[in-house]
Amino acid sequence: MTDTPLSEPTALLRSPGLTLFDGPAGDPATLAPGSFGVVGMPSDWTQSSRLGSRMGPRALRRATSEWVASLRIQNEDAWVDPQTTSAWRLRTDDWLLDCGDAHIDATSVERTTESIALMTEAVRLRDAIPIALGGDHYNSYPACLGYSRAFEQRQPGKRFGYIQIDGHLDFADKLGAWGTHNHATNGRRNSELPNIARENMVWIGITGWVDGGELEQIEGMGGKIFSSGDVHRLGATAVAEQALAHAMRGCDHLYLSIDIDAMDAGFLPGTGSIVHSGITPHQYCAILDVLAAAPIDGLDIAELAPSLDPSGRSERIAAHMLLRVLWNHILQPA
Amino acid sequence: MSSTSNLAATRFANAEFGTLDDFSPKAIVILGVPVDSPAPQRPGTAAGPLGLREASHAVLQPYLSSPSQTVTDIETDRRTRLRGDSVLLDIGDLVACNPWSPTVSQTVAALVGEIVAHRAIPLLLGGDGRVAGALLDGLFTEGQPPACLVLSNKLMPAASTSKAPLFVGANGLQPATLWNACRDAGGTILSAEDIHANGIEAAIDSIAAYVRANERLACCLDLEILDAGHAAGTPGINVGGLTPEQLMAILSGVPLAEKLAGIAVVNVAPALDPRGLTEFAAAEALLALLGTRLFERVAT
Amino acid sequence: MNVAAPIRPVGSFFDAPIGDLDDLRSGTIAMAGVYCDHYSGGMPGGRLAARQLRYASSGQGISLRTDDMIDLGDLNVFPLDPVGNEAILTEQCTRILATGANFLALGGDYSVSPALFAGLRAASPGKSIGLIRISRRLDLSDVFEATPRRDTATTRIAAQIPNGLSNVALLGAAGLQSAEEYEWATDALFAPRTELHDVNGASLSICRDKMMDCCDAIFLSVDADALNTRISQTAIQSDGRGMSTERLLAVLETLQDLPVRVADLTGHLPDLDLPGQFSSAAIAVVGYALAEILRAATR
Amino acid sequence: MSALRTAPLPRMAGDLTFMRAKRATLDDLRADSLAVIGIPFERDTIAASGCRFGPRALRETSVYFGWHVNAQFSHPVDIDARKQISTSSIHDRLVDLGDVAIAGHLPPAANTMIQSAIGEIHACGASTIILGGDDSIVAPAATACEGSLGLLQFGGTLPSVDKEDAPLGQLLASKRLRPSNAVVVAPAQNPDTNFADEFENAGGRLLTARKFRRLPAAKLTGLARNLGNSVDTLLLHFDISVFSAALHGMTQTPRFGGLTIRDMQPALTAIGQAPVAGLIVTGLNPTKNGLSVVKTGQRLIVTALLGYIYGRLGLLSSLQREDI
Repeated sequence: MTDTPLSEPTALLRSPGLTLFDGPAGDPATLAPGSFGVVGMPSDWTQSSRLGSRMGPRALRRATSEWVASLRIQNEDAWVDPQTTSAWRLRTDDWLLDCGDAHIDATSVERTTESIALMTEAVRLRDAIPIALGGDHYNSYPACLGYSRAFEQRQPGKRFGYIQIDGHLDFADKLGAWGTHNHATNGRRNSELPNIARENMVWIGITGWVDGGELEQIEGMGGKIFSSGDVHRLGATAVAEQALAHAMRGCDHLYLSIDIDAMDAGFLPGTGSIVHSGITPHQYCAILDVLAAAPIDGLDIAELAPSLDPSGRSERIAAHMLLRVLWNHILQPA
Repeated sequence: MSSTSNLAATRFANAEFGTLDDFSPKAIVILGVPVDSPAPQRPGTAAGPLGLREASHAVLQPYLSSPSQTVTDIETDRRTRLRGDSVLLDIGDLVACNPWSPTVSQTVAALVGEIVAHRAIPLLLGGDGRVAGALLDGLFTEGQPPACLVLSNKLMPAASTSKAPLFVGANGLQPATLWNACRDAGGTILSAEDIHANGIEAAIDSIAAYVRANERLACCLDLEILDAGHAAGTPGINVGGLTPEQLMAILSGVPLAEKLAGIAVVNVAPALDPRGLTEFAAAEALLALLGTRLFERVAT
Repeated sequence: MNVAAPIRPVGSFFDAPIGDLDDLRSGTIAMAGVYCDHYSGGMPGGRLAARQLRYASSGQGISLRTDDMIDLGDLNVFPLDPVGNEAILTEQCTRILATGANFLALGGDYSVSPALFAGLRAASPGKSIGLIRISRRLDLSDVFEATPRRDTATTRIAAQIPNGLSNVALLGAAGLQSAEEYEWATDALFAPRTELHDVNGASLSICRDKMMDCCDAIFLSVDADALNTRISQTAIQSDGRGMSTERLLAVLETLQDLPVRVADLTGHLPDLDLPGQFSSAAIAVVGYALAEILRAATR
Repeated sequence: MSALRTAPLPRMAGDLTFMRAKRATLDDLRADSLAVIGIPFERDTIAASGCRFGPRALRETSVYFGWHVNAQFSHPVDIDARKQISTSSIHDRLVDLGDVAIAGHLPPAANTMIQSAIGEIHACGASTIILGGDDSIVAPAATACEGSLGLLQFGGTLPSVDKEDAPLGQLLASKRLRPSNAVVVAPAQNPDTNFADEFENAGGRLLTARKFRRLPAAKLTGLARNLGNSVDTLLLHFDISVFSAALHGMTQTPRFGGLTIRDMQPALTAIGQAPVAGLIVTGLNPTKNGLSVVKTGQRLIVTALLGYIYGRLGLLSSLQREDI
């Protein structure tokens, strides 16, 4: 047990509820410029396959807070990363504000879309960076929509780059009875945003057989696809570097959409639409390590369905993905 | 060793079951220390000893089902046989080790000391990482403390201050005080990233050099060294850790067996891994670690 | 046909023959699954009820009478378009009934019943139609949102009947209900769960007799939440005191003589796991009891 | 035919035939049919119980790949190899017969039923994809086939003292299979020495995962074709234990170091181009320790089978690929 200083009784208390990385909770209107604003999107109503990602935001908050607590409990001033042998400490200022969950309406995709978009737009208009927690991957579209609207107001006439790490293209125009707005169409809907640099759109981790028509459209507009085979053949770091170079051509800003299902389902089964990409946690981290240095100012992470993984590892691996991509914000050099 | 016995009381790798009086010199004496992990979200290491014992049978199945207890590795055509002479003695589990306390730790250390005094090798089945600490306490009380080889994703406090320890598989943030203490003690840290980046052969070379340079070794195997995606049955979660194949390659590639002074296998929580891979990996790694003490080559 | 090989087709409800509209005629019991769980609030999961009911009721080597039954597969649904979904469910129900067959819909949420009832109404011009609903809840709310939600299920059906609630029998209600809904329920035939303990009791026979008198065609809607939650997991909060399967079957037995043309079974949330058949097996038994009521109604 | 439905169904809804293939009966089979049949059977053992749910699990998962019946899908392209296929002919040739009606039968009767069903399918000239079931279905299915037998076994058990019921052991013991017509790839465990000696001395071949990975696809096709040409019936036994357990965990005993989907799919595509009479999938226990929600094992198998089916139906053609 750790000795908690009883002279400061408030140190024994924390605010009720879960927040991402155990950060403060509050209204987007109070966000400090340059900080991160968390937007929960607990919806899996637009997922056509296995349900459960509506529990994703809560699981991400729980698992990231568990990680923070595991450090805090040890009363250390500094930490060494064996990978780089550099020393770090946890940021103590309010680098992040958890703005809670967007209102989800199971019966209306339109209302859910607007509700999420409103929040990510509000975050970005404060010059803060939205971290949107899915939910199924459809919710990437409303998150990116809000980002795009704020981007248009802040940088009129400019365009942003886009990287999607995913086992699937999500580039269908329609998915059968599910129509145009669901977890198979978010990439396509994002590509239709007015200020996205379509020719800069990059996919990393695509696996298996894909729709030839979608492939032609993506490559026709200048987009780039790195398959899971490319990750194995070229190496995760090289793929991420090439992807980033492609996405940033003529752009200063990057939107990153992380679908955790690009990782092989053998290692991370707690997700709705599984693939066997062979991509290991180590490779996935190597990709994120490259992107952590990119000028990301909009981010979503989707498809964590904790109830589909009885081992509990999926939510913790997903939390670790957030840690890796936000490394330079959560931690500061000691 | 009976090939068919399947007693309700499972013993590690079909070891003889016995008491402290049954020691024979050079034997490996197995002691379960079912202490639960204090990790609030993911307890379950109390079931580690049983999980390891059961998994050891699954790993040995090809041997146990062969009349001569001999198997062929079809990769190399190499034949190995389970040693017929009794080299393993399972003395059971330590009762009442929860909650862990200094007294329990001293009891474990004292049992280790007694096993060593009989010129046998203690093999502790944890339990969480504190069991490894107790093993080292027990081994360090003698005149010539062994060198410490720690296979773990994290630096172990008890080993960090021993003389020139070798840590293999470190991954994730480490407390700076431990890191510096380890460096001050002349320790070496071979991180998981080193192994991923430079390859398993390089890792085997440097570990083998360490083994050669030391007469006797205490070996702590913490299953959290494994990547969480491959083996989830541990209290902590290690993302980007070693694969079971990498761990196996190290343990079967480094000639440790004859130099072992004591072993602790810790942080196996079977219930956290419904696939059963963690205890299976642990048992497979442990049997590879015991190597020539347990198996002998047979001429083809 | 070659020598009869011991092969059976991939599962259908109760191992019944698989077919389409052409195979239906007067006297047939048409069955279809409903993959739909977006429109009642609460938890999703009812979309897989039809699949699990087929698993639970086929290939078990149990011989049930199925020569007059056809499994039509699953109905068209639009998971993200409530208006389109309601319209297409109604249309399909009408087309099935137009063949003269009676119809059993299995699975789905509480938006299914009002949509299918509209199909019965369209297929029964000039007839007096009624509803028997077996549910733990009354679902008589008048708070309408833009989309169909569970607590208005009965209201939406009653609104389609010229005689309103007087052609509606609500059986099995229990536990806490809103005071307003409870008051409105007095306009309907009403037998709460406490009065179903004795299936020969007055409440149930009054309901049955009045429905027999006033209705030419009846829609029988069974909500799995009437059952004890140890038997069936349902979308809304659990109730450990619900009816046993035996009790529900006994209640259904008393409805054998009524002119039931459509029956549905909603609100069942099966587990995802393949062998998790306990609850689905129980629900499948209820489903077959509904089929028998439809069969009796054709005589 | 007057159809009830007018629009596509959500993916997991409706008739769960394998890859949404047409339902068929024996009468519908042609010599070029690829007939899927389930054998939901397992030995009566407590510890391993659950393999009988294999056919159901495999069909459920396979629905994802039924894009040949999805009007909104253009054509599938292998994103790694940039190989595209025309799926239009799949619907004519891939058919689902259903399951052998085996529930509740004990092994002797079950064996007879399996033999009778598989025998009749093969008598139509069609080749089969048999969804098990545990590996006890292999021997009766193989026994049903005409003439001399060849066996390519991926993963699975080998005969030893307490594994007399390993299918390979049964087929060798009954002289139904000659060792020289048998190839075993990446068995789940190292063999008992006596068996390995006897088997290899008699011309049988044992290939480890590592050796197998080094075989080029053309050599694999050649190996399968030669074996197919030297026997009357070539069977492929594909046990899930061929895969590294880290990818699924859905077998009774885990094993590391097995093959991955990146090994198996191209291999099955290559072998599918040889005259294989039947492929038997075994060993998937979709209920193991609550792993039914995880579904990784069935996804592995079906993904690998996709390569086999495309190869068997001769659908693959090359597409130019821009180098990255």
